[in-house]
Amino acid sequence: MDDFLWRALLAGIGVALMAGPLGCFVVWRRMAYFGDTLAHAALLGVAIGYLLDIDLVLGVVGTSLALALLLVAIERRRLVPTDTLLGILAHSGLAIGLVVIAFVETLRVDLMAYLFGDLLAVSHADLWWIGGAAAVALPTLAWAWRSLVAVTVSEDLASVEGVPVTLARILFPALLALVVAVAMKAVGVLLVTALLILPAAAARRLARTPEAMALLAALIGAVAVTGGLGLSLRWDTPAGPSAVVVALAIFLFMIGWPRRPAPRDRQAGQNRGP
Amino acid sequence: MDDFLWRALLAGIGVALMAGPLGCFVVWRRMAYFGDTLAHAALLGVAIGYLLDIDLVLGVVGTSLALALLLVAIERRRLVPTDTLLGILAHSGLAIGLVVIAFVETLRVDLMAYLFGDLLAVSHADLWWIGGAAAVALPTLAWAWRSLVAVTVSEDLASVEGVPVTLARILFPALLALVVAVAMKAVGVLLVTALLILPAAAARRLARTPEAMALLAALIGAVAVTGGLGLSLRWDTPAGPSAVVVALAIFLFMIGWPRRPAPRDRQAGQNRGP
Amino acid sequence: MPPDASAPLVALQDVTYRVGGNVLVEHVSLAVAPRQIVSLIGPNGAGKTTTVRLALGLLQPSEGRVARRPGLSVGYVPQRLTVDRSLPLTVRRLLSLTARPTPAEAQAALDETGAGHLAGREVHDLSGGEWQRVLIARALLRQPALLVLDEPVQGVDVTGQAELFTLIRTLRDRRGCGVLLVSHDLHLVMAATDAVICLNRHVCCSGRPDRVVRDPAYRDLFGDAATALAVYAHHHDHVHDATGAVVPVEGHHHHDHHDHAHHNHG
Amino acid sequence: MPPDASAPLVALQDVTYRVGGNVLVEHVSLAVAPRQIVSLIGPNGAGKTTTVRLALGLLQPSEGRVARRPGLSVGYVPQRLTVDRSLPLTVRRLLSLTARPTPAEAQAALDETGAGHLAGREVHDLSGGEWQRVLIARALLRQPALLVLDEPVQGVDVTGQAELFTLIRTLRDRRGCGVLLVSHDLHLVMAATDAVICLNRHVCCSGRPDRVVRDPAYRDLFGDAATALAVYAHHHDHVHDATGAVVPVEGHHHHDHHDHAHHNHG
Amino acid sequence: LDVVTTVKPIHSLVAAVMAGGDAPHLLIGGTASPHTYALRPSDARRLEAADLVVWVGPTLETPLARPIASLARPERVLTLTRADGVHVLDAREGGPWEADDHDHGHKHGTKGAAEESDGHLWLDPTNAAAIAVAVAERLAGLDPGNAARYRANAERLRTEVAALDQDLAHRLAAVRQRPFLVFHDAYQYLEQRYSLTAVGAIAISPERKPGARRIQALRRRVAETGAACVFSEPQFDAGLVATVTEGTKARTAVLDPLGASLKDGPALYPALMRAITGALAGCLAPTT
Ligand SMILES: Nc1ncnc2c1ncn2[C@@H]1O[C@H](COP(=O)(O)OP(=O)(O)OP(=O)(O)O)[C@@H](O)[C@H]1O
Ligand SMILES: Nc1ncnc2c1ncn2[C@@H]1O[C@H](COP(=O)(O)OP(=O)(O)OP(=O)(O)O)[C@@H](O)[C@H]1O
Ligand SMILES: [Mg+2]
Ligand SMILES: [Mg+2]
Ligand SMILES: [Zn+2]
Repeated sequence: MDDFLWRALLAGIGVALMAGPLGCFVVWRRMAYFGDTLAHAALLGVAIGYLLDIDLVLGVVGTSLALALLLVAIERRRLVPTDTLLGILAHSGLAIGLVVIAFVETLRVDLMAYLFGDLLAVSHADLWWIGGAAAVALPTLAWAWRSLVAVTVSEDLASVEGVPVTLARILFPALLALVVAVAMKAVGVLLVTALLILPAAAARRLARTPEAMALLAALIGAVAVTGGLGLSLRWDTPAGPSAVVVALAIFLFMIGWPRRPAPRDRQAGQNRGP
Repeated sequence: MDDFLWRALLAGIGVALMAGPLGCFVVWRRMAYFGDTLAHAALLGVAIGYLLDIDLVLGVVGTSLALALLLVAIERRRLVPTDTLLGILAHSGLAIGLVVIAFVETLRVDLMAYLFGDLLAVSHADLWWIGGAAAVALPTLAWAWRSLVAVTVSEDLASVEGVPVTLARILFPALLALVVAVAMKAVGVLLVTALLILPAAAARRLARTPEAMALLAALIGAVAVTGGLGLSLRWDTPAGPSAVVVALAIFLFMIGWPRRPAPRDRQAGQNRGP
Repeated sequence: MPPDASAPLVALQDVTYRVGGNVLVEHVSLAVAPRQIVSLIGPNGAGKTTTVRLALGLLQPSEGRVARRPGLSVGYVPQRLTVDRSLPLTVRRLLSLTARPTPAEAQAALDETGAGHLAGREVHDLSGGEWQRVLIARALLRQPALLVLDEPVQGVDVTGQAELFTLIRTLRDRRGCGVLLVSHDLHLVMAATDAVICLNRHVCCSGRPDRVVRDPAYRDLFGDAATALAVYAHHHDHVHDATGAVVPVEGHHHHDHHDHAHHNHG
Repeated sequence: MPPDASAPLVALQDVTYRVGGNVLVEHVSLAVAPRQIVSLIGPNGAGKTTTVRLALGLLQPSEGRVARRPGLSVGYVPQRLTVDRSLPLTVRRLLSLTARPTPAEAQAALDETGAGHLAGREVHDLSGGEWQRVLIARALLRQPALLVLDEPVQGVDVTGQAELFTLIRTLRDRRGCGVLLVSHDLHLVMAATDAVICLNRHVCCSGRPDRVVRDPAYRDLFGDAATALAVYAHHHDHVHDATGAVVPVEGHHHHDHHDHAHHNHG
Repeated sequence: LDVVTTVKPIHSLVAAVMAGGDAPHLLIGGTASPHTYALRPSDARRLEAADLVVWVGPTLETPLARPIASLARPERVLTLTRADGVHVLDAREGGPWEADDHDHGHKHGTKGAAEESDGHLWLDPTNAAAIAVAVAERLAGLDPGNAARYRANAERLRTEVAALDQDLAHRLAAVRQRPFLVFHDAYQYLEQRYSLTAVGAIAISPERKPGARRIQALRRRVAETGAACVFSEPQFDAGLVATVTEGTKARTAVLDPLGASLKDGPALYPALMRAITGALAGCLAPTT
């Protein structure tokens, strides 16, 4: 097998393993469009990076983190749902970016160049980046997992029971921004955002605990990437989109899956009336 | 004032008036990304239209409606939140479109050409289209308004009380698809999706009833378009993005607005203990 | 009233409901006639809410038949209801969600459930009991032929509970509507009800309250509480009369008993 | 137990809470000591939930001071809680959300609240009363120094209510935790409580239950219900003793009673 | 005279024709993409007020197709794909160009089968000369007072371009037989004019990307043909190019068909052509 296929497989599976657990929170917390928001608003990051004369990638990462914080701050008010907020941030970021660019005649932007990778074009450097992101994100996630789940179930309960709620609220979008930014550049925004939501949504049907859903999602993501590459090799379809189509097929299959019976009540036989 | 400015103003305000009330439902029902989903998935529509050898615009509209129905069907299951579903439809539609296109050697696509309008490039034909969409959408919306609100508050209650729930569930995304498709081509996808969510989110803070929120949103949208065009004229910034920036400013102002006291209890004085 | 005024408003015939291999209720039959108050009682998880939702057509039975009168107007207070915060909604607007009451009618309904001062409030700010009172007012306002109340007084304060039960009886008398009620308050149920159905996945026993109270199946189901109630029921009539408490018009011999209920269970 | 074992676990001093120009509670002072059961009673909208949330630090007082013991472990049952359907969650996993009980401990806590058969269920499928029992089990499981229960037995069936109140008293005795309880059931409150606080935006009266019952402010607030209860309270002790029902005094003779619950629920 | 042009190479040619009078206005400087291209009032006003709008056609400047259609008066628009003397090639299909149609979606793409032409027509100098003539004739009609100057300028440009053509042919003669790949099929005018040996393109676009099998095939083709060079373009990520060439002897270089990095003006066109030729010749030259 060619070397670039190995790299594609490694990168895809690496991203899928991170996206599985993160994607569960994305689904639970209504942040399905976080990836797209980052991609849209990154234009603002590019513009700011240019104006401040700093590295453009730094500009993008900085903007992403700033957006994550802004999101957390406004979400508190609870009047505006998270998906609306993400939409607002995405479109405002893009609009401000466009306005700023209109003033900077000399700035030439092709966002695609900064943002979109391709699964088949993964370089060794990309692999290192993904590995690095995984080395940061996965242990952090494991460490904060229980707190994050507790906060997702109920902020009030979590706060009363001593979970550092604010930390958890900020930690998650920050981690997500990191992973999405790195993976987007390596494997493309379409594949990353799809790997965040599709495997998690597919896993929901079979899972009975948050942990099961996270593991299942990671697994489904890895299968989708492998299957997508296979399709791409066999039929010469674009690799990223093929992986998304495989993930979709798994999702549709799962959603059609019959509901499995809940375990019988332990005392069901004896405690029913006449 | 130049003729194109008049057209821009008319088109922008027309879209804002439809987007205000529709946008409220978009916010309430977690469909902030419906517009983007349509734009993304439209690629699939183009591909399908080409394969079936029908008019491409028909293909896009057909796909949008099909997506709306699919959304309604899967949403029923309640396991997957609406924003995740929209994300899935958007990315899957795009991915399938990309895969299909890979098979159709002769198909050349420039989505942008099909989808993106520009506020300053609105033609007389566009104005007619917007007027036509308004003539369909606004009366339908007024007619179905109470049912739509009732279904949004509680499907169970609405269904028990004789509201045609399924009709309402299908009607709304269909209307939305119509308006977004028409407006997108005239004034651009960025402006339409922003006009759907920003004014509604801004109006939430002041409104105390759904109707007030809808009217306020329409008003805020119209103000944003007018203000945006003004800014654009004054500073020679792109018009659509400028309108979005004005809408954002209004949103931020409203979110910072202090909460107004609830009306005092009528019998507060008399029915409290000693 | 339609011509077949005595035919049941809603009837379940031998209904079974299964989901994912679990049987939630089986072989349940019940009917609610106009002017009749039917109570569903049973332990937690017995399938009361499931039965109510089957009767309303919110769930489709796996077996058996549910018949509702064509064009039946229903007022429903679900066991749980939350309204999303992103939707602004005052109490007044909530009342006219599907009905179109005049402001005076709306205010009157709120006053009846002790929520008159809440008309201008946003529903998101209501306390648990306030919310429940508003939901009941909303159900009454539709002038329904059938009232379906799933634990309507949960979280309502002690005086409120008694008043609301009285109100339900009054409405039945005044408007002739049928009522399907789920409640855990055996006192109130026994006192205010025409028919009782004890549910525990299937129907254990049913009939007039005074008969049900003496049914062994009922005693099996409610154990000491049932016994206590039976004893208690005939034991304390005098106390009520003595304190001259507030009670309804109809109920002849139930009268004082009913009364009682108010004070004791809150 | 820390050295200052008798110092209050949580104390509100002259606390006022305002939001958007409305005063929800004013000048409220209260304290919960270890081994003490403090009940908050009052009509709907009196500010009970607000007070509880202030005590827990979920709301910040506009005026006054809230002091909690440093490192205080709290078990909380909120008045309302819903878990989003997109999050899969079994009862067992819910119990170990922030605590880390062994499976045996978790099962024991569920058994105690009559929810032993629910351990493997998904929380989204639970009935109203089942959910409430699970939440109480969850709060107990953390072995908290302070239990905060906001209408914990709402929707719980009639035998379950009595058992759960008994359980709360037993826990207090066994583990020495303090309890802050909101309830509308004046019987149970008066019988099972060390201190009662009547709230109606401000504190109307407070003290030992037998004193409060005779306070004119209390009678103003609860009207007939209060009067009936006062009469009833000393009138019917024998009935209860005879049937072994409700309103316990200590922990011992309720044993069999407890047992029952299992058979009835599930 | 108020003349508006779209992309830089066309602007350069029009500026040369108008030399000595008003300068034409350039709408799309640099490389804007439709995501980031939004009309400003000044642009709209210019289009509305223009005496002449010169553009290649919807096949190339897609984001401008609607504004030009709705704002500019149709009789004042010069669409170069339909201009006299300009020869237009169909976009390639089949053979080595299999599945790599010419659409990166950003700057071009066509609507129907009838218009599937390749928009990079200025890359053939004879087309540049034809454009000069077509523009001069239009301008002469619109502004008869200066007709002589326009025609003279066009004539001068023709001879300059002819010389440039000779020069380029000479420089490229040495590398005619050297096979190469391009990033996307933008260079067939150049190839045909100078008989170059392009062996394929890596189509890359958000709308259409190559599959794994095609990448494998391209890699094999690079190896088999001994392709000397793979060319990418400045606005695209070069990742796929690296994937295709890694482990082979092929080099990579950047071709800039729009002159994105060059200064606007009459001098841009020859500079652009020389830069492209230079890059080609340099990269394709046998290593010693
Ligand atoms: N979708 C479901 N899948 C499996 N079991 C379910 C589902 N929905 C409900 N149940 C179970 O069915 C039983 C009946 O539920 P129901 O809500 O009807 O009880 P209920 O009698 O109303 O109880 P409560 O008094 O607590 O409100 C409960 O044990 C509940 O856990
Ligand atoms: N954010 C808010 N803005 C305005 N009023 C509010 C807000 N939150 C609560 N209220 C009002 O404050 C009062 C106290 O509410 P709280 O929930 O504390 O009552 P409660 O004593 O717990 O009542 P219940 O017995 O019904 O649960 C209620 O009248 C409620 O409507
Ligand atoms: Mg129930
Ligand atoms: Mg409360
Ligand atoms: Zn090109």
